[in-house]
Amino acid sequence: MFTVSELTGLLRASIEEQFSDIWLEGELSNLRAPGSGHVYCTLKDKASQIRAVLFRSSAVRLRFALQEGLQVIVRGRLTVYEPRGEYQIVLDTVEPKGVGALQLAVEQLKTRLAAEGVFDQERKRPLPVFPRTVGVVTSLTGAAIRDILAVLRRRWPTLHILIAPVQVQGEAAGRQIAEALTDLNDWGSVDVIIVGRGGGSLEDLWSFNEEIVVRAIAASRVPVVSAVGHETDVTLADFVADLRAPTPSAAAEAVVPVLAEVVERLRELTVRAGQVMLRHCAFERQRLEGGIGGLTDVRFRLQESAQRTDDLVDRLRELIQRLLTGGHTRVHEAQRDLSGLNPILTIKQGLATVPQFSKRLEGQMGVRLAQHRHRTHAMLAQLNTLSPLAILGRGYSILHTVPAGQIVRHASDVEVGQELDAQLSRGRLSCTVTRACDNSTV
Amino acid sequence: MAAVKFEQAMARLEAIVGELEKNDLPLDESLKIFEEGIRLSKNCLKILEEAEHKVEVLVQDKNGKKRIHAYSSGDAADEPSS
Amino acid sequence: MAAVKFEQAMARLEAIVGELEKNDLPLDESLKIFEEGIRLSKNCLKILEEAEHKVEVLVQDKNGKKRIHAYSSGDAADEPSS
Amino acid sequence: MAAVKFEQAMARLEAIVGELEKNDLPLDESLKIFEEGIRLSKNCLKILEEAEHKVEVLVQDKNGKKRIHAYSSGDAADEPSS
Amino acid sequence: MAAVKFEQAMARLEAIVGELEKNDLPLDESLKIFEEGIRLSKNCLKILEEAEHKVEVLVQDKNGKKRIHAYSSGDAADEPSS
Amino acid sequence: MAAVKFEQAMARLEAIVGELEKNDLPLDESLKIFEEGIRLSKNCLKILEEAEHKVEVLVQDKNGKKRIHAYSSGDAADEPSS
Amino acid sequence: MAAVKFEQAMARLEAIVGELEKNDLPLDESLKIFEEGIRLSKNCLKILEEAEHKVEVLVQDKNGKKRIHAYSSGDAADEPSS
Repeated sequence: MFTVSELTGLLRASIEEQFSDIWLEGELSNLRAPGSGHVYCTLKDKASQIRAVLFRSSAVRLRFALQEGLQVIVRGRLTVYEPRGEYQIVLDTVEPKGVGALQLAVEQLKTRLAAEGVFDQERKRPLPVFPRTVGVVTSLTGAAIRDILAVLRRRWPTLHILIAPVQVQGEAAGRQIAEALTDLNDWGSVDVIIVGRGGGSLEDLWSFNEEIVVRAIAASRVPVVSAVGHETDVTLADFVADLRAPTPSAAAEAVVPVLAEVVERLRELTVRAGQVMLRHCAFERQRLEGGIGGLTDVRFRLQESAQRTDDLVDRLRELIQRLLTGGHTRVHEAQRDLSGLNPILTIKQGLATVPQFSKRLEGQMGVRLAQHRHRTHAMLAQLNTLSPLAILGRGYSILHTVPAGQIVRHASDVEVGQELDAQLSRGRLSCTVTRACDNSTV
Repeated sequence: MAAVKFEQAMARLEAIVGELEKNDLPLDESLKIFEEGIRLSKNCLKILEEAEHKVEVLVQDKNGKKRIHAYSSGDAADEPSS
Repeated sequence: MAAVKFEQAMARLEAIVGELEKNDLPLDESLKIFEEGIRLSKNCLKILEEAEHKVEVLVQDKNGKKRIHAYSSGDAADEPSS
Repeated sequence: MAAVKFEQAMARLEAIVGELEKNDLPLDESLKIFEEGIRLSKNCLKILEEAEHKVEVLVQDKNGKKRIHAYSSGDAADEPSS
Repeated sequence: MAAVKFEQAMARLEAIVGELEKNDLPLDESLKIFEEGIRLSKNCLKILEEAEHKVEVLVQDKNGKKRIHAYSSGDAADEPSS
Repeated sequence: MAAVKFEQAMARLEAIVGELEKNDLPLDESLKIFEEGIRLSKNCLKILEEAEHKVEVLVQDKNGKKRIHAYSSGDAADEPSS
Repeated sequence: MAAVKFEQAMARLEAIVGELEKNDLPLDESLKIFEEGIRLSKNCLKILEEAEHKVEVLVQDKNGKKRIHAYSSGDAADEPSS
């Protein structure tokens, strides 16, 4: 017969001897972490469960946090907690099942920080386009620094580079990186920081998954470019950084443009601006010249107007000339008609006719006078043949008294002394009566 | 005398010639009308001469005559028309 | 005398010539109308001459004449116009 | 004389020609209107000449003429502009 | 004189030409409007000359001219720019 | 003068040219706006020349150009690093 | 700070060139921003010229004080060891 204590002591010795180092797989539950720092929990599977305790000294070595329901593979020894007579496994190491502990730790940290919003896209700041000073947080001995320097130098030969040298692996690495980030921030003139190292195992890259580093990057006022490992390696630093570069060289390329290109761009912009301005001026000048050309068309208009005026004057002159010529023609026609109707013809006719009339007058008058003269002479001749004085030719004479002229027929008709006139055949005689014989017969 | 009409004188003269031809007048009568006839005929001649003279004077009026000749020569057409 | 119308004068002159040619006028009458005829012919001539002269003067007016000839020959355009 | 309207004068002149052509006017009348016609034709010519002279003076005004020629020869642009 | 609007003067001048072309005005009227027309045409030409002179002066303004001509001949680029 | 906005001046100048080309303004109006146009065009030319000069001066700045060339010639790597 | 200024300057310059190339600014505006652009490009060049290539290392001395010294490839020793 044992006492409880004896039996319990025996069981404990037996269990501890038999199960001094065992591996056990199970699901964590009933996690309790009281103030002592020891962690108490239960490991269970579908049918059974076992109490487990992780003493503080072991607990602090855990890289990941213990969680309810986590499938774990543990190593430890069985013992019996005598006061309660319960057996339990005292855990030495706890590993998550399926993934490595580190990986889980990273996942857990990532989840936690993500919940805090540390990785939020909105927190990310744009990189300066033209940094003057680039801070580099990396190891001076790695290939990373050489790559970074070479790329930066090539791209931007006048760049100021400030290196904050750190260990990039090992216990101290995380803290150094965090401090370096703070230092570069505090330095003041740094425009962008590259933080990184060359590639390696998860373990090698561990410091870039450390919370202190992630938080330092998140807290950096200067934009941070992460360049950890190679393209496939992703750390929390990469998640929190403002830009994740796949390699240090890529980071260097990401933080500075190529100076020659910038200078070229400047030159190009200047040239383009100048060209645009010159084109603008040329365009305006052409426009202006067009305007000036359009303006000087006024001269053509003036010339046209002058020509029009001249044409009108020519027409005026033609018209007045035609009018005057027409007047002349009319006057000349009238004059020609007039000269055809000159009364001179009538006058000439008259001048010809009148002398004919006067000639006829004269002729008739001459004839008439000649007739009369002829008649008169004929009468005179006839008279002469009948002249009583014809007898005188035969010797008779006729005595006439003087002055009475009485023919003396009788001697008694006269007295002696009386003068008588004797009419002879030719001539006359004056006689004086000397005697008178009154003798009637001879 | 010119007042004696030529035709009357001529008629008287013819009458005188008739009287004389009848030859039955006494000499003195004959002589008388013969003388009258002579006188008349002279008067007639005188009238005629005066008439001729007058005609001559009228016709020979210098201006008139000259022109009459100039124009009557029938060359009016050769004259300048104006 | 120029007051005597030319046409009337000419008609009278022609009548006178006719009268004279009819030969039945006494001498003094003949003489009288002859004288009238001569006078008329002179008047007519005078009228005609005056008319002729007038026409001549009108037509021969130096400027006038020159122009009438110049223009009637159809070359007015070649003349200096003033 | 220039106060006589050309057209009135011409109308009268042509009426005179018509009158004369009818040829039934007595000589003195003919002469009178012929004279008037001649005078009218001279007046008309005078009016026309005065008109021509005026036209000439107006058109040949030195400045005016020169300019008209200068412009009408189409080389205005070569002219000095003042 | 330049106060007479060119267009009014030209319109009147054309109206005058039209009037003369209708050819139904008496000579003195024609002459009167011809004179007016000639006067108008001289005024018009004067206005045009003044305008041309102004244009020339404006365009030939020393600095201005050189440039305007230089540019309008298309070799602006060879000019010194200031 | 440069205070006049170039575009406003150009717009006005073009409006003037348009007006002138429509050719329905009275001569004096045309002349007036022509004068304005010439003045505007001179102003515009002045502005434009000043602008061109400025652009030229700015673009041809010697120092700037030299350095730009030094960097842009792509041999930055050969430069001494300090 | 200078980096920000440079970047702003470049951005502004790009914007200016873009503005200028849109070609819808009035001349004076264009000129103004062109001038600004040229000034910016010169400033940028000046900034670029003034920059010097420097590689430095930030270290903490024994007393915990931060200091910098020029980088040389043998600086690995300065790396904090713990």
